[in-house]
Amino acid sequence: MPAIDRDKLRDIYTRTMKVNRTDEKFRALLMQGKVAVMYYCVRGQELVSAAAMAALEPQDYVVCTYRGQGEQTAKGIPMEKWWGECLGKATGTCKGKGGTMHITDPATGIMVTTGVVGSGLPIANGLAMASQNNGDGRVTLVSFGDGAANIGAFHEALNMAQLYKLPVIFLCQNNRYGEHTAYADHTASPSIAMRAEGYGMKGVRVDGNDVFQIYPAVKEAVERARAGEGPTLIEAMCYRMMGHFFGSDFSYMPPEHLEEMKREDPLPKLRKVMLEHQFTEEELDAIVAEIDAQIDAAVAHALAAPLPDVDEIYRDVLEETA
Amino acid sequence: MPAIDRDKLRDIYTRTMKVNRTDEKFRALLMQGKVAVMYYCVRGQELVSAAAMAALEPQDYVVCTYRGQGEQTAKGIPMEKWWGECLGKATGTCKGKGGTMHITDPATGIMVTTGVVGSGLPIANGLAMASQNNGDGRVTLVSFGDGAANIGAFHEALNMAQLYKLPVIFLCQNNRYGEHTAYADHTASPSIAMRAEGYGMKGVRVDGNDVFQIYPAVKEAVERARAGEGPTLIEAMCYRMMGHFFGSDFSYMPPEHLEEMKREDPLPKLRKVMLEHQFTEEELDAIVAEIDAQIDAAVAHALAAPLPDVDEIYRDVLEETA
Amino acid sequence: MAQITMTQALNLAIDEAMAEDPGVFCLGEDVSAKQGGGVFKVTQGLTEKYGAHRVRATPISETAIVGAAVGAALAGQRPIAEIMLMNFVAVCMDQIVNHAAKLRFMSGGQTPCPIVIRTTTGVGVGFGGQHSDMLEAWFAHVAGIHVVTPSNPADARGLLRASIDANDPVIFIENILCYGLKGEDPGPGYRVPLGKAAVAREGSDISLITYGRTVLDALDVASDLAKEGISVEVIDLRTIAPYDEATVLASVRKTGRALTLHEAVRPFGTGAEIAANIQEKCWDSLKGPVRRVGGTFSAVPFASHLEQAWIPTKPKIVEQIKLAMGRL
Amino acid sequence: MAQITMTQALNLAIDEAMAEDPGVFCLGEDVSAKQGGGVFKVTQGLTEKYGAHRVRATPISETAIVGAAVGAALAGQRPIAEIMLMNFVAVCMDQIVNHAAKLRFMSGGQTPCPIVIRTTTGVGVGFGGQHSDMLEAWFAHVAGIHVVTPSNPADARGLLRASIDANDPVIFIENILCYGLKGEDPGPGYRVPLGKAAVAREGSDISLITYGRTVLDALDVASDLAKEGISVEVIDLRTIAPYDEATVLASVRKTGRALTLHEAVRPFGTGAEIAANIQEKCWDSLKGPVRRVGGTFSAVPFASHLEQAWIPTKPKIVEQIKLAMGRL
Ligand SMILES: Cc1ncc(C[n+]2csc(CCOP(=O)(O)OP(=O)(O)O)c2C)c(N)n1
Ligand SMILES: Cc1ncc(C[n+]2csc(CCOP(=O)(O)OP(=O)(O)O)c2C)c(N)n1
Ligand SMILES: [Mg+2]
Ligand SMILES: [Mg+2]
Repeated sequence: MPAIDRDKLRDIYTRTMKVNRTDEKFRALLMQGKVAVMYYCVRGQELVSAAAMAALEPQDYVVCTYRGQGEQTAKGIPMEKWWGECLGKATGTCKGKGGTMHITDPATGIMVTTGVVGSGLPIANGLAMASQNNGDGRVTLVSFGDGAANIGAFHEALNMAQLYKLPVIFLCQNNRYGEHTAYADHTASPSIAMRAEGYGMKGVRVDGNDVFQIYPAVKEAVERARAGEGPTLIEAMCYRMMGHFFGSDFSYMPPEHLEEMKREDPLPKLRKVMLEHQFTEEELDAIVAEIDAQIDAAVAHALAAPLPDVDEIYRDVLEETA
Repeated sequence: MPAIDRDKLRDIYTRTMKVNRTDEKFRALLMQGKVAVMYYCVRGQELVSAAAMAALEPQDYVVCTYRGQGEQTAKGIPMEKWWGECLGKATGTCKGKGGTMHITDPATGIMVTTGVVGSGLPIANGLAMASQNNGDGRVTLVSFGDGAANIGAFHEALNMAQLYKLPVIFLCQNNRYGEHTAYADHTASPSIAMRAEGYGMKGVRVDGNDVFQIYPAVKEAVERARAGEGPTLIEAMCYRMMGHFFGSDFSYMPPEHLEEMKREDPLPKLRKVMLEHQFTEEELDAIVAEIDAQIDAAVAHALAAPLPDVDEIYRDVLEETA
Repeated sequence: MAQITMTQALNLAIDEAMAEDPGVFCLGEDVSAKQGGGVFKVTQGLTEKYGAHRVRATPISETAIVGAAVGAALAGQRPIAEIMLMNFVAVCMDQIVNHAAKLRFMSGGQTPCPIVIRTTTGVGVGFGGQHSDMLEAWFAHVAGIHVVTPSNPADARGLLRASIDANDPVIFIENILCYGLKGEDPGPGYRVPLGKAAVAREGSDISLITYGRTVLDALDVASDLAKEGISVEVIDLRTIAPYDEATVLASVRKTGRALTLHEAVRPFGTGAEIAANIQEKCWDSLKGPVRRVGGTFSAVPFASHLEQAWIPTKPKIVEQIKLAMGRL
Repeated sequence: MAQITMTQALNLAIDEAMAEDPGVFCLGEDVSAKQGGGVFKVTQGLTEKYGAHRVRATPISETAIVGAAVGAALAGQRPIAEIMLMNFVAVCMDQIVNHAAKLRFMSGGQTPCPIVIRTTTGVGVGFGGQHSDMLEAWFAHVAGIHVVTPSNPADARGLLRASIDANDPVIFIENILCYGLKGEDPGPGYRVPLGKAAVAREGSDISLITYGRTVLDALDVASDLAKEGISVEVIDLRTIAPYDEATVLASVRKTGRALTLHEAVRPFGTGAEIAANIQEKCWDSLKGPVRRVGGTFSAVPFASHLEQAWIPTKPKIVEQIKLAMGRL
């Protein structure tokens, strides 16, 4: 078991809980009918996102998907702006024009959030290509799902990344489902990670619910990328503990799967690790309490924030309309 | 060395020479300025196509590319119709509307010839899916290049084929170049065949210039497909002995490569095999002479054939215009 | 007559075609029973009846989905492929445009390609910029393909059935907001021929030419304006391309005025072709220029009030009609 | 002034931009020195000057090519991506339309996407159905993107330079048949602003609005018809979308007649938008309907005489002009 120092553990725990509390809050607001927007829950995948973001530097680039809350909040988008965008407000990262599926915040490195499955991978290559061209030392991480690994863009992007040895990390969050379709019904190979070999690339499969697997895997990939050794494909095994999006039915998930998923829940596991590393219950609770307070303030701010000006539909189309 | 019976050897030799003599004839006509059309030479790849077609039954389906002369003539398209199409005549397989890049002849199983790299693979799956649905026992073979293995369609098609265990064979003719780009400049993995594993598929790399490798490989894949055991990816190593298309410059090919290519020429190798199997020089020459006679007759027929009616531009757009 | 929803109408059309012809089969993401019969439930119940080979849940691989449909059609089957949302056609245009639409022509008529590509889209559900586009104009500009969209359950049943019958590729566009729409069930075997528009409401002052969801807006506007003494004829194209020119031109020759309406962005939209054609062919009947209403020329925004401002709302339609009538 | 070919003009524009801005780089199939600088040689000599990182030969992976361009642009660079032939945009429309064109808007202005996608096409070289299409109408119908095409070497140099400068995505369409075309070299630093049409020839009877290769046909026709006393004004749009409405409308208000012309198939082509807009905005100036000429509505056929019959030939243009003039 590779060691992770206590500061980094605290950092990962904090990011994980930020993701989780944001998710809980969002679901609560939706349940109460206080907001009515598309939201793709990340329950069960918090640690993957948090550990990955903890392995990056602030200036590093991230590309994520509609299910990108984890990367977005863990990378550090200011909460008020994040909530503002999700609620379609003028104070949002994108002035309410992007929305939950399209959060962009270049200040914190969230460069694109795409709603088209797999399309982030080629774009991540481009960000990494720019870094390789201009020598800025940045690394780009792109997150995507198991379902996305079957679309053409995945294939083209991995081959090109390896060919140029781009400083990019392909993080596949294998949550066992692509919308309603289970892994075995969309993919015939036992793993996604093994596809890396077909590109001459390094590929690893790790337990995304085990901080001692996921964090070191991403960390190593970041170091390799930063050292010019090229890309890595990481398949992080995890579970999508809710339906595809909030409110969608998930009766198609078999009971055994739901059981297994509960057993593997990353949150109790991480809490246990923290306690084993001499963090106290009080300390951990205090972290969560502070996050909750921040989230509550951010939500209140976003709820009270003004709507975007109706003329925004004509702005930002081309430069001359900016 | 697996055995191939004498009848099958003769069959393969005949098909190979048909491909080669057609290629020589086409280049001669172009060189003499008797015809002026796009033609993608198959010199160096004759055996791969011929052996593959010899492993199929007449009713089996084939999907090929602009460089599909080998599959087309070896599968058995009547020569008059083939030449008619290439010369843009009303007597062509497609009434001169498809042309050299788009030969279709369902009667002999040549179902699509596509000019868009990689796009034949998903279509081959569909043909195979129809056979699986209606139990007609047919097998579909799709031929494509090394360059095509890097486009998204390749990836999507292989995963889907394996998922459904479709009766399809993916035959990659690795002629070391995609247009002007050498293999190592477009692909970072040591082989295309190894990608099969990432789809849970069987993949093999064979020497496409050795009849004892290429024929048994395709034959086995056909048998597996016909038995319901699913698809196979075959990478047949060969050389594109001319430029990308007739008349195009190939100064980008290094001299060592040109040397190697000459050493590996499939034609003298196959001739040697035939002689070793007690075919006489006379017998073999007679086969070629007969082919030449057929080709000459077909070319004469095509040259003399009428042009398609100008109204053909309005026909076959939709059924009502047929 | 019994009432059915648009979803049921579509399901019935497919069910009926599958029952009659063993060559008809469905494929697409999440379409089979194990996934609940599609995210919009159009293929619900079909796996149970016709088996897994005829209702194939696919990986997220639109190129492979449409490609497989093309191949199966070449082998004589009649695949119905589902592309979950219309924006995703952008990953598989090659199979649709370079292959499905061209294979009949390029083969000199040897390989027709009878596939139906069902897809859905719609503005007003908060899906944002990458999930709401109406891209019918792309396909209308391509020879060899029919572009079809129903505005009510009866047409949905009849048009989908006719699309499955057709011996050429059809892009069949559904509107997310219309799935729940109820209407009369035209019953088994019902077909609405491709290429035939419907006069959804007769009128004498102006021809309002539209299709899909906006037919509902057009009818509302027509009945509102009737109270103000403006008689609007509403043409529901049903087949967007190749469209029913005869019905459109006859209507405009009668009314002398025309307005086109679609949810797709206005510039270079289908309304442009219709307007250009009308002014060319009905020049002497026209009392004024053909006008056009369409979506705002930007990506569809997320915030709900922006999205509402983006769409061609009824007031915008009324404004154009009144302009045409010289009443503004 | 020195004469240059279209190919040289394009090469000079790129060369100059790369010399001035280290963020400009090229990528595409076969574009680098090792492959001879592209199959049409537009990027020849650039690898030697600027190194392999700035002239990247790619695998056959159009989605990855355009995606990489998009990503690099988000990081502040100015990629020039080459898509070998225009039909292949059909495999990467998602990156162009759902991403490049929308990222400025969807990010609320934070991430402009300054990429140039160069591509080529053209009817008349015997490439057949999958290699000859003009698909500019698809892009014109998408908000957030410029569609540009030059008709002569000077414009090629100036428009490409302006496209690389632009802070938004540009689809830059070249015509295979024009690469060898010679013309005056406008010299270093020359720019032709996007969105500005050129009056390629002044006239008073009819406005012939076109772009790209068919500008040459239009000029020929204009000089032929001058002999018959018909004065044709030829407008070269240069930027197809968003186009220079002011120049077009001013011309039509002057001449009172208009004809649109493009090689792309006529139905739902760009000519439809231009015609629809002209009749709406110039209604009172028009002496007759706006007419349109375009390619035949089918895939481009292979046989040479069919291909020649397919294209909008000069006799077809003349016929429409005479119809408009009441001279037929
Ligand atoms: C190209 C494309 N096809 C289909 C969809 C519809 N869709 C949205 S999410 C999704 C499932 C994606 O699964 P996965 O990649 O595993 O990500 P997850 O949702 O599990 O995070 C699908 C099919 C899409 N957005 N883009
Ligand atoms: C999608 C697409 N991109 C680019 C091209 C242009 N092109 C035609 S053939 C070719 C090279 C293909 O190489 P390979 O697959 O190895 O086949 P080969 O020509 O060697 O038989 C390219 C790039 C194309 N036809 N389609
Ligand atoms: Mg998943
Ligand atoms: Mg090759």
